[in-house]
Amino acid sequence: MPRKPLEPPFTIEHLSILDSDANLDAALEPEIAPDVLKQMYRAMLLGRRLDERMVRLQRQGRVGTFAPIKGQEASQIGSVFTLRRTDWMVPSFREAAAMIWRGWPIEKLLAFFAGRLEGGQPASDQHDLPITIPVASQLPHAVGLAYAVQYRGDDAVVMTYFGDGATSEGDFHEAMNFAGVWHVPVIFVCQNNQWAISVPLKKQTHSRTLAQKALAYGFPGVQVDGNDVLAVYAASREAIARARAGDGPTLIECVTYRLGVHTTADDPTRYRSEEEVREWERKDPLTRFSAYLEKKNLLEQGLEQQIDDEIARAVQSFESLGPADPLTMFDHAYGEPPPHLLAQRAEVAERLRRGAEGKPAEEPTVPTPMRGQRKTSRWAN
Amino acid sequence: MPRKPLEPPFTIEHLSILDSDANLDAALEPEIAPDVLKQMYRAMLLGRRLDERMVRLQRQGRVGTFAPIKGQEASQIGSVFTLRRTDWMVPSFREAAAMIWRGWPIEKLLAFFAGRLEGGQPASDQHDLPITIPVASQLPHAVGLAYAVQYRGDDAVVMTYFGDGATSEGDFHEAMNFAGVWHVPVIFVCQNNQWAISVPLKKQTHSRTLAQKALAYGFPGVQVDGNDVLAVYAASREAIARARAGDGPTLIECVTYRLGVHTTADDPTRYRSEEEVREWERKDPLTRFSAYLEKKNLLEQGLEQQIDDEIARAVQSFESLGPADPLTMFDHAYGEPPPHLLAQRAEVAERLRRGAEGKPAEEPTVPTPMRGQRKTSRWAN
Amino acid sequence: MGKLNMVKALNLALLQEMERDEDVLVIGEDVGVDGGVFRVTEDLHRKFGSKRVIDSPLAEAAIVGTAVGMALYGLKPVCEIQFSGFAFQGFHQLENHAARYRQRSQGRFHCQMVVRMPYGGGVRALEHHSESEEQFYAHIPGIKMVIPSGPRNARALLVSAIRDPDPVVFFEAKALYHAAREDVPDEIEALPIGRAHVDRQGGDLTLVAYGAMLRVAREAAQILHDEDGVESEVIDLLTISPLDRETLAASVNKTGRAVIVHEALRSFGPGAEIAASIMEGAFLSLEAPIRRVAAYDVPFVGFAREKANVPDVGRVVAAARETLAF
Amino acid sequence: MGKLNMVKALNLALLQEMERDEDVLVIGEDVGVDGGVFRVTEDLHRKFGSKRVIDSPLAEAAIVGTAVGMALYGLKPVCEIQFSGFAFQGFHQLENHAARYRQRSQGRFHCQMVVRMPYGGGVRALEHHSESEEQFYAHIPGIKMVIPSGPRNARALLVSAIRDPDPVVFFEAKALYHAAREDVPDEIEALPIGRAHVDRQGGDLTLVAYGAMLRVAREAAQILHDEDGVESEVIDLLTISPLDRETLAASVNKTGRAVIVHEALRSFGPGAEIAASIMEGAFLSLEAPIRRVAAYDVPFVGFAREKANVPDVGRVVAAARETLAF
Ligand SMILES: Cc1ncc(C[n+]2csc(CCOP(=O)(O)OP(=O)(O)O)c2C)c(N)n1
Ligand SMILES: Cc1ncc(C[n+]2csc(CCOP(=O)(O)OP(=O)(O)O)c2C)c(N)n1
Ligand SMILES: [Mg+2]
Ligand SMILES: [Mg+2]
Repeated sequence: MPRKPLEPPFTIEHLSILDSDANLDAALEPEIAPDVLKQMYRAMLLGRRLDERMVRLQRQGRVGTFAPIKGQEASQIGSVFTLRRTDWMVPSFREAAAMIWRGWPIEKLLAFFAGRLEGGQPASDQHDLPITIPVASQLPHAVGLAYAVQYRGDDAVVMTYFGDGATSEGDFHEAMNFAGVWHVPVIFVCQNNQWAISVPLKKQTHSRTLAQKALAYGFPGVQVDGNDVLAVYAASREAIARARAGDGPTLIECVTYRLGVHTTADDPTRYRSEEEVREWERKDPLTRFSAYLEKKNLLEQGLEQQIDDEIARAVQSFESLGPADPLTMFDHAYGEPPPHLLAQRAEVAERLRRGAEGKPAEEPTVPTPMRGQRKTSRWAN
Repeated sequence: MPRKPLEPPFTIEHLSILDSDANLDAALEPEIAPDVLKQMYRAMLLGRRLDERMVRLQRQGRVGTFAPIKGQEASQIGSVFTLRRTDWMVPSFREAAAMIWRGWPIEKLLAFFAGRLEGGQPASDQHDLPITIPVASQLPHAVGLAYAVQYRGDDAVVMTYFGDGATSEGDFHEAMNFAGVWHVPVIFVCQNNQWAISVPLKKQTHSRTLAQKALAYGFPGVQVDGNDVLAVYAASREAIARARAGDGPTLIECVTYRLGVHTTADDPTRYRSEEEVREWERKDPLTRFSAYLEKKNLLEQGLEQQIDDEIARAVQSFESLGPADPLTMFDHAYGEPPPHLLAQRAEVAERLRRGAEGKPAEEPTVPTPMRGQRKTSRWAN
Repeated sequence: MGKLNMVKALNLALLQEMERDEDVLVIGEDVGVDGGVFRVTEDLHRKFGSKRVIDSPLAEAAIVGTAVGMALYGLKPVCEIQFSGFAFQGFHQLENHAARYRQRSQGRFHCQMVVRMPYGGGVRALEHHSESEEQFYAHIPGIKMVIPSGPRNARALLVSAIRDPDPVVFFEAKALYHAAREDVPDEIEALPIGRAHVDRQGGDLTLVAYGAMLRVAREAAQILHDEDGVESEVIDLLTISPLDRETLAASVNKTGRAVIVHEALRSFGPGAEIAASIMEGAFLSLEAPIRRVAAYDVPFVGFAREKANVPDVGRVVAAARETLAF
Repeated sequence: MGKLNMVKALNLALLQEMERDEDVLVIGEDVGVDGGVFRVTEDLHRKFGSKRVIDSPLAEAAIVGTAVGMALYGLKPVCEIQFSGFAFQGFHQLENHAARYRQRSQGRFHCQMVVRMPYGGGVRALEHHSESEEQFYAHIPGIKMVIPSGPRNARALLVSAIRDPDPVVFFEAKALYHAAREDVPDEIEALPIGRAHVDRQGGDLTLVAYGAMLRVAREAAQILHDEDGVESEVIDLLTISPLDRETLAASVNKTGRAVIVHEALRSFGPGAEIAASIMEGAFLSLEAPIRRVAAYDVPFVGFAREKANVPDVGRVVAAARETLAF
């Protein structure tokens, strides 16, 4: 009857396998086929290279705001590689590398960031949701999908992505709680990149780790070195095995870092130090993984060029898309367009036909900056 | 670098001092002045007696839906007694006993449950928010108040109440998280009465305790026997001391039980067993506390009658309120009524003046049941 | 089935659709063992079990949000929000997602789901239990907003809502749950969404109403007939959005005058769109300004003052007479 | 102060009000060190510190909800919601509480607070970053809904909003942030909330607009003047709710014709109330149906199609000509 600590105590584990100096903890090394290791590296490098290209395209006004992934390649690729095609992937907005691995053509991503609805359409056989912009709001969808999987008795799991900032939203909490109660096959992958735009983790939550938030929902949470693709892979594989076995959800916190801007509209020099960035650059997930592959003799020659060519082809094919047809904006609002929408569509069609006075002007090619008026911007004053 | 449990581990304590058989853990017994003990018992008994009266009034159509507190008297009184008048109290909708102790006249509560706006007005010197109906939505207000207290450098703490069901809402999560980050003087008192209407705790969350949810926010959580007024008092006093000292928030989970209906519109026989209720009746907070007081020779004679008289006087004064003036519904919508509202007010005034055709009919005295159509109801079919 | 009240009629719709289609499931607070606080889901839990009739944790955003996920997978969830006053907690899931997935994914996904909620006054309820929030849903494209006015059309519209490929917000007037019984046929009946019903024909005045206000409009029409010899056409909207503008315009092109009745607040309320669209469709026929009889623009009045706030027959008759006398 | 763009003008209002009144504080995502993603709160953090300029965790409901608590205590929080598209996450705190505490407590408490948010299109932004949701706030009594149209009135209205004893939802058109500079006086200036501004006088036609659409209406008026010899009266609403019905009616009683322009979706949008209220106030003067030029009723079009969706000068001129020709 006295004041007594509840037993067993609550624990959270931290997992690290390949450290920033590429030292391997061989006891924990996951078994991954050499081919898969090579594919993983390729996918990470593709993420990195595409990032750089995207930022340039945005600066040139050829796409709009883009959220780079630089630094987070291991978190994304280590986790997404443990999924089967028939599993479900529910992204936020910063998973370009993972999405490409899941089968999104690069030109579709380009179209998406160029403000084209076409960019949000998954292929009919793809088990992927499109990008979600409202932070954390996709998490209940992942849980609902997992419920449906279980309801139908299908053999699939759901993996969903979000950031450290997302853990503050009510949607995160409600989704985690439903997942716990329903005991559904969903894996919550938190890419804790230390920042939510300008807000550092310590202003985001007073919790020691993000992984421990799982304790509130009664299912396992684990913290991994998110720049260590082997650790992410190992933790994800374990979580997926648990989910597939009917043993419920897992929260994986990948401790990583956003090396680049929040989005192309952001200026991180306003809120974080160069030293911090440089410190994390030393923990680059690509460097240590390439060292690991080097030792295994799995590094391909000319890979970078090959990838750049692939990206270039995608950019070309994206740029050869004709102008967006305004009339298609009325498609897919409803299953069947209601009469008032048909009338509105007719109005636009008539306007387009008449040309002249009613004609919608061409889009400006230089984007109005959304935020972070860089000092060089013509908007600065 | 291996997979390592984070240190120190996370612990949650359980506190119990006076058990259901009125056995006292003397080592933990809090020091409470005899007068205060008597007041506490009186407040608990008042809660119990008012409850019964309210339910009768509702059945007679003299008030509307009411949420009884029977069984939860210790959770409310043990905690609210640790507040000063200058501290803030933020209720949900099931804190009649605590609200009365805070200075709400019984007739105001009656007015509130009779659908009269007058019932929601705290006295001008009262540091109490009115009843909040949307579950968990008051929790951010409590945190904001605590922030304001700290901002102004005032000497006060904030205590807020909510149920087990409330912990599932996004508002709970966001409020707890803000409280943790801001480190403000707020005490979250969760009356875990095992049920959210018909939903039992195990369908509400997969977490072992509710107290452990505090781990997600990096501040202390403690579980107490919520039917043990001494334990609730001790835990609350400790939490308040911490808050006053600038050491931040606490979550207190009071493990208790709603012995009565959810509200007067509810029929609990549909969802829970008589045995369960009887088991909890054996843990009645009043029984054990009166035994404790008995031993201390602090039980007053005729207390029940005294309380019943007080309630009867309040009922009388409530019933002598004139009919509600419809025109006052336009007051307090805005600081200054805008023109369109003045026009609407004038329309109603004219209607009332003209009487006849436009006159609003009298309210029916037999309420339309909101839910739980009892078999005896004239609505049953 | 014989004569059913609206609760039973809605229950029947759920039961029969769940029998027909395994993908239909029910989720909400207390919808399972308790059968819903208004008993609309009564017995479904016993019949279909807790996987198909889900007593969810207390969280509206996740009720709607997980239902979105289920719908993306191909299930057809019917959510119950316990009272419409608490739906704002999950409003972002409707606006950000349920309404948008079809367009966002260019048809690859869509959300075939229903969000049912009791709305409106008349049951002596506390704050957030008496309001009428249909306007908020009507302004969200991609979503349909339906409000039946009696047991039979409630059942038929709920069937259509469940089968509709788009998300449907389905409001049920608490005041109607036990107000009347109607003959409800055994065989499943469906009513098209998006179509208003001419409940009474007349050439002098158009009364537009829906939900619990239909009976107010009906009674007003009868009084106007009996006392003034005026023939009112009563239009029961049934679907708020997409609005049946054609039926509205056709009626007012005939009558030249219109009074709109709703429990929602007046300013920026549904009556505004109804009036504007009548004006667009029947401008030259209009003989008097269109009047709106609605709740006043105050947050909450308490049930002790509710009667003075919610439109009643007297107010509708008075507005009609002023319109006729214009 | 000389010529300022809207960002700087808003920043000035915040700065000066915070200097005047210690109870004014700022809370939101990235409003502190970063100065807000649009830089409206630039430098405030440096000047007033992190207790008064709060970089909150990422949670809109708690931003609004804790601000409600602060306001109940007597502080005057100014919340920033990063984009209006994310305000629905906190919508229940506005509707359930900010709007209601005064009435619920019968005057004992009230919420003197402002919720600022960037809204509208024109900045090549992704989903939820281009929408215009003013209708949702206009329908909530107890709340005021303000949308300035330029640097000077933005500053003056923000000052009034901060001083207003009621909660004010304050929309800032992203397209206007850097669009123009205006002379903004050094001394604090306040404009009354609830009052529309007649931006251009004319007797032939009333053009009603606000926010970023004001300049569209202005240009349309100029073209109508130049090409058609038509004198348009341009009304800049400034406050959406409470709506300045008198100014609207007075104008249309003079002109007999009106065209309403807004970026919000057309159906059940703000134009409906504006039209209905004009009809109520100027029925006998109306010579043509009131037209609404608005965004179409689709969830989201993407910025590649945005120009075809958001009203432009051509559409307004065309609507005006049809109205004039009616
Ligand atoms: C509900 C919501 N609020 C605000 C935003 C604006 N916003 C976009 S990203 C972002 C920060 C997200 O931080 P985090 O979750 O850590 O993800 P990261 O960007 O670091 O990948 C914010 C505030 C949004 N998209 N959605
Ligand atoms: C946001 C919201 N959703 C639903 C309801 C309806 N409702 C009222 S009380 C209640 C259950 C509350 O359970 P709990 O938090 O455990 O408190 P208790 O009633 O047991 O005191 C529900 C669902 C509400 N008031 N608010
Ligand atoms: Mg982050
Ligand atoms: Mg409970």
